Amino acid sequence: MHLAHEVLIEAAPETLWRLLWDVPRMAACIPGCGEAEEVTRHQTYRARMTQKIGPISLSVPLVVEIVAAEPPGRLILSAGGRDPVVGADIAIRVTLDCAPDGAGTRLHIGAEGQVLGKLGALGHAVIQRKAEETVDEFGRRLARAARS
Amino acid sequence: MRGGIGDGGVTRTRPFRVVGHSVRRLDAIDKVTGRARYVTDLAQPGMLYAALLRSPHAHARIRSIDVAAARAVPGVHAVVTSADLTWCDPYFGPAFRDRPILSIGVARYEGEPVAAVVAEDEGAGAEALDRIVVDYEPLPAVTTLEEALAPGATLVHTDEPLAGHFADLSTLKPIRGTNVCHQFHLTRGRGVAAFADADLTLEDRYYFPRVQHYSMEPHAAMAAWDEEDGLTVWASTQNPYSVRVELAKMFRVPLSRIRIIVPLLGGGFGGKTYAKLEPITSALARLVRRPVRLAISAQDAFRTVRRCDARVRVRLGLRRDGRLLAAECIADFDVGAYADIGPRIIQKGTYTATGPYRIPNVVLHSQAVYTNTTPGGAFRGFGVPQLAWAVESLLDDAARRLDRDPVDLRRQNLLAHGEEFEPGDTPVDGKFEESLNRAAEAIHWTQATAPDRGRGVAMMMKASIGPTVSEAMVRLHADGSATVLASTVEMGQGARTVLAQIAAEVLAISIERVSVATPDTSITPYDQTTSSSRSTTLMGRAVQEAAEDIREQLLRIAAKAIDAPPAELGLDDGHVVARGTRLAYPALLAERFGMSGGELIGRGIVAPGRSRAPLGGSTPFWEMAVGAVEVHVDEETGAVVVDEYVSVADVGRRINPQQCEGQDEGAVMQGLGHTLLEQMVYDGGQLLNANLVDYRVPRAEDLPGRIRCLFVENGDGAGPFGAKGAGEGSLIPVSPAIGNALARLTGVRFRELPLTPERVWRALRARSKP
Amino acid sequence: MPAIPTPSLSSITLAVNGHRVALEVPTHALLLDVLRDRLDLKGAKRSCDMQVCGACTVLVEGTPVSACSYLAVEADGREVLTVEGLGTPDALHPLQQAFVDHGAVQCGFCTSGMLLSAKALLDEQPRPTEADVLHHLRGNLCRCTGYRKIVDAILACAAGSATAA
Amino acid sequence: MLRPFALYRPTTLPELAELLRKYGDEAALYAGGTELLLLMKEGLVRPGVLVDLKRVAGLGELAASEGTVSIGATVQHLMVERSVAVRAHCPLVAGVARHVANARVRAAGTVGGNLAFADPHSDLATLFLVFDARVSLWSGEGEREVPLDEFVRGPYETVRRDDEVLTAVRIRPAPGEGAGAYLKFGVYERPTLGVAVVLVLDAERRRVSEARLALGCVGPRPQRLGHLERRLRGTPVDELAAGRTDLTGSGMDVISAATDLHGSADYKLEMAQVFIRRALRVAAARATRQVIDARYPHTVVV
Repeated sequence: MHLAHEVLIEAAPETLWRLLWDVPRMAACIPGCGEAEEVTRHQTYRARMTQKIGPISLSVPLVVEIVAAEPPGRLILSAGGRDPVVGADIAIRVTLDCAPDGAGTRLHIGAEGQVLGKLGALGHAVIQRKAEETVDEFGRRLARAARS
Repeated sequence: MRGGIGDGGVTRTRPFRVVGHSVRRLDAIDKVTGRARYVTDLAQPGMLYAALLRSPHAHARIRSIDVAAARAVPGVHAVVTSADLTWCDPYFGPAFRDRPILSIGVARYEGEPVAAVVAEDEGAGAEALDRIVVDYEPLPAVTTLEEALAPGATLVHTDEPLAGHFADLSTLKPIRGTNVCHQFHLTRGRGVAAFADADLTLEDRYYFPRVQHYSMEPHAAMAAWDEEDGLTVWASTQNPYSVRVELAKMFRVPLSRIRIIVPLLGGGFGGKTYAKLEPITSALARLVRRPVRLAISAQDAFRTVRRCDARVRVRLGLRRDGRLLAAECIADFDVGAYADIGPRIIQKGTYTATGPYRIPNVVLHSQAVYTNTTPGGAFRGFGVPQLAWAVESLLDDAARRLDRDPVDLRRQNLLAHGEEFEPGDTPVDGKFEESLNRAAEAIHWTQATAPDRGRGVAMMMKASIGPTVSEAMVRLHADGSATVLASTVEMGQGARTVLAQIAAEVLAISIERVSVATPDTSITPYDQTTSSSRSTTLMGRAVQEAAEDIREQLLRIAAKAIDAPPAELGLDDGHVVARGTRLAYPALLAERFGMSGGELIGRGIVAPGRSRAPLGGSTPFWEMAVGAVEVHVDEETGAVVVDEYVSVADVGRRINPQQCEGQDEGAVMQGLGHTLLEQMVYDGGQLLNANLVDYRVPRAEDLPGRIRCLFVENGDGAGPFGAKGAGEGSLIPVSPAIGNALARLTGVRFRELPLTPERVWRALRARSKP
Repeated sequence: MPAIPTPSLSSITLAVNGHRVALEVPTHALLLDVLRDRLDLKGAKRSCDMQVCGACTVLVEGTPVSACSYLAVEADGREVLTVEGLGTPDALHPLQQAFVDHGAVQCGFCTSGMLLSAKALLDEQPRPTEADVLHHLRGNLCRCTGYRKIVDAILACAAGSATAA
Repeated sequence: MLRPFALYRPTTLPELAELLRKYGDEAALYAGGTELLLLMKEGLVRPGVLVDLKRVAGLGELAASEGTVSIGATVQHLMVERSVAVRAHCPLVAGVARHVANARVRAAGTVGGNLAFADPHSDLATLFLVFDARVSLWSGEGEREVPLDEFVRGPYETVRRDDEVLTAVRIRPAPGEGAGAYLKFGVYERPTLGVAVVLVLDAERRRVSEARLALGCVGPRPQRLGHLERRLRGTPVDELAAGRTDLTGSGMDVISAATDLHGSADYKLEMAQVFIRRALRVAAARATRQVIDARYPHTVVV
């Protein structure tokens, strides 16, 4: 599963970077993401991803790792976890690229992920759509948060 | 129906009484009344239920497995990982012993069993499965032939595999440092050099998809150990004796202590050849010291075995006059994560790649390639459908290029009856030309089609298995009834009925007086396998010999009783007859034993042995079939409609005509499945459609407008009464016949299956663009 | 992980193949498992487990249902017909006889469901066309026969019963 | 195999509301079970409580009269197929009911369950759009009626709140002179696309005075094709019956098709056009009482 999304943020790259680099705050912009906390300073985080796909509720304890941080241009994170009830194994790698665009920043969100297990097999197309919606909303929320 | 019967000096021509008639299947009444029993209908006292935890990853290292919480679930007797299987040899596999009972350190495909649970009921088992925590480290996966064969590709197996137990695979050739686990090579004549003399050379590439057997009955096994370390397994297997060898090796138990019992199978199609669930079920039963049954879901059958997908490059060289001069086939078969019988598939499939044609110069090269997908195994046709799709398609292109009629071009190049296909192997034992002519006539080949219709034809030739062994016994009881003891598995094909017909014919008794024992390795004698369309020919001959053995005994007893030379005696309706005397079998048996109660035992062994044929043994017979089809296309959607299908199979003689028809009608429909509908779809290493909502097998609505299965019967088969094998052959021409019909209708040559509406639509659209 | 749920039990009374049976079953029990494991009626089979293949078809009050996806408690107080109740070896139902005569049986795993689906069709529509039969069999898969002989058996039986009536 | 749950069988709406209030998230509404039990067997959904709707008074009612057909939530597809009233007042609905999944699913599955589950491959959700369907949602707080078009938000998603129950769907059959068609296409168990069409002709029966079209399975949810409907107004019916309706510029680009097992997005969009033309052809022929051969492969024509 590959996702790509671009959003214009009304904030300078440095300002946006400060938001991104405050990972729990950034995570709060991801729909369904909660309980984000830092485990190792700027390296490892924990969070819980809750999503509802129709009648199926997914609740995944995620371990998030910083793969690369190149302020203020690029942040790469990986996240993985498993919902033992639904039997879903999730692995995502998110690349956030910031480039100045006028007074603001053009943020490119690239995500590559897999939802393995029964859920993945039953609802591939639906999951893809759900993920797209989530990334879109993430972009919108980030834009709002960066403005405030 | 007339035929020659008998030897031993008594050769007469008289009508067959049982053979050649569509007698009712022995199991028909049981099957229509719900009394038929399959593995999942069986239980043992104290039996527990097993369930498997499968890897969600296509390729992953297993760092750890935490089973504590699972073990704590009430009703759970055992939670097992490979760490609990150190007391046995945990590897199995017919070609390479490369498949572990449960993943050892690494999982190689999505769906590989990683842990197992044994519980009082399925509910407790499911709860326990949820509570097993596996720490996986995902590894890069190769899930296509292209990925697996790329330089520097991730290796599915890094260790040297252990050899399996087949003599014909003693020359296994894994290429170290690659994903190639076996190669097959054969050159005939001058090889590729001959292409220089060709007036026309064509070359193309073709792809055959991963497809699933979808036997209605998913795999199942039940195992129980006794106090003397004897093992009994009730298994949905097509070859109990291969399973027995595997289990004996793994659990270090003498063959005599292992008993494999095979009730009815709910379909097999090759998917139930060789060990599948028997090793894990047996291991679990040993660990919990209770009988254990494992029945997997249909979804998990997709994660147990499938047909090998393949990419095939073919080159044909022809003379201007249409004579085939040279052929080269280079085929890569994807055998998935474990070799199963893949190495033999690539040999057998490629061996007859050039079809039923006389081609003096041939180069064949194929390889079996590991990928991180469901293991590829035997499936009706055994590698031949993949090659026939390619060669028969290209042959039609050759006809077009030479401006020749495709039927005519084929006819010109056909091997004749008795002609050698390959030095050292069995000469052609049927009449291809008669089959082709029948098919062409039935489809009205020489008459014009409606403008929106297209016709196509394709042929195939397939070797059966050799060297090979079938042994049988027939017991004639004190009342003159008989029991056939044979390990041929009844999986729907009707083999038990055919064997009973053969015994009844030889013994001159009614089929109602013949019983056929359930395959049981402690009772029914050795048989190599129920596959390769071999049972009628090989087990049929063994049963025939065993029955003839009894006949000879009866004649000797009678000869002594009435003081007549055996040569003057014969059998008729449960009596030995001679010189106007009729001696009923019970009376003869009482005479022989001096009391009522003894029985005669007849023995039959068919073992053609090794030969100088390239595959180590000559084929016992050639399976031969032709398909002819008329199609039309909905050009706007790409949907292909099969208006008429004619299948012609040369079967020597039909022992049971109705069953032969049933086999071939089923084969054609199964062929339509992979031709038009079926494909297992992977995304990365994830199988996306392992269920019947998303994987489409043919339905009744998919029946061709008209379907006819015809037979060529010249009584020239190697089996009993001139019969020979059928059932696989008619599936094989389906794809190329339809591809050829489409090419003639639309001008587009299709190279990749299945011909889904979208694929056809896309190709037609590309054609219509300038 | 959530706690292991405790099963609740329900008392049900079924009229299975004409016999009244009272039993206590887990509320979550599927009709297929109750028939097979509690009543030893093994004719209905589990295959796709998704209401596509029809191997588990039984008739409840004459209507075909997928016993693999049907709660046993739903059949409480109702008539259930399985293949075992359709006919006996000595007195086959005309459909069973037609399947035998036409060679419409191979491995047999789909047969019970096919027969009951066919019965439901003929009860509703005694003289179906071939198109009707093909439409009705959409929910019953067979991997062995290629369907031709099954369709022929049903059509022959339909004609037969019409003649008899 | 299912995991254990408790089963409640309320007989009145207030009882039902009380159960939903009491069990909240833990409860799942259950009627035919054709979708729910499948997910439960997979372990993807594990409700502790099933609340059976089938005995709730009023939910199983099926009423049809001139101008409106009301189908209670627990009415099975089979009852719709066989209903004399539905056949008389909205034969297209009865016809489509006959082609939902297979005979067993039709016997157990309910109209309410089909709509509430919002499977993106639902026939009814597409068909009902052309009849301006409205669904009734009831909760302890009261009842509201929502147009079906707004009810389905996306795959498996609706605007129904957890405390609400879909009690009925009401549709408005086309006026007496209308003719309709529903075509579904696909090789899989579920349709790859469904097209519903209703045409109303002018007094001379020459031109289209009103066209209603809905497309399902292709986009994330079934959609009315308003732009195309407007464009078709005034079109000579013979043009539609010829099956060569020009659909360029008809606003099809609003549909966001996804590539999945059923096919690529571009193929689905192309097929949408093919089947809209075909559905128009069938409906136009019916409107003008012409007999045509409307058999297409892998296609159900109702």
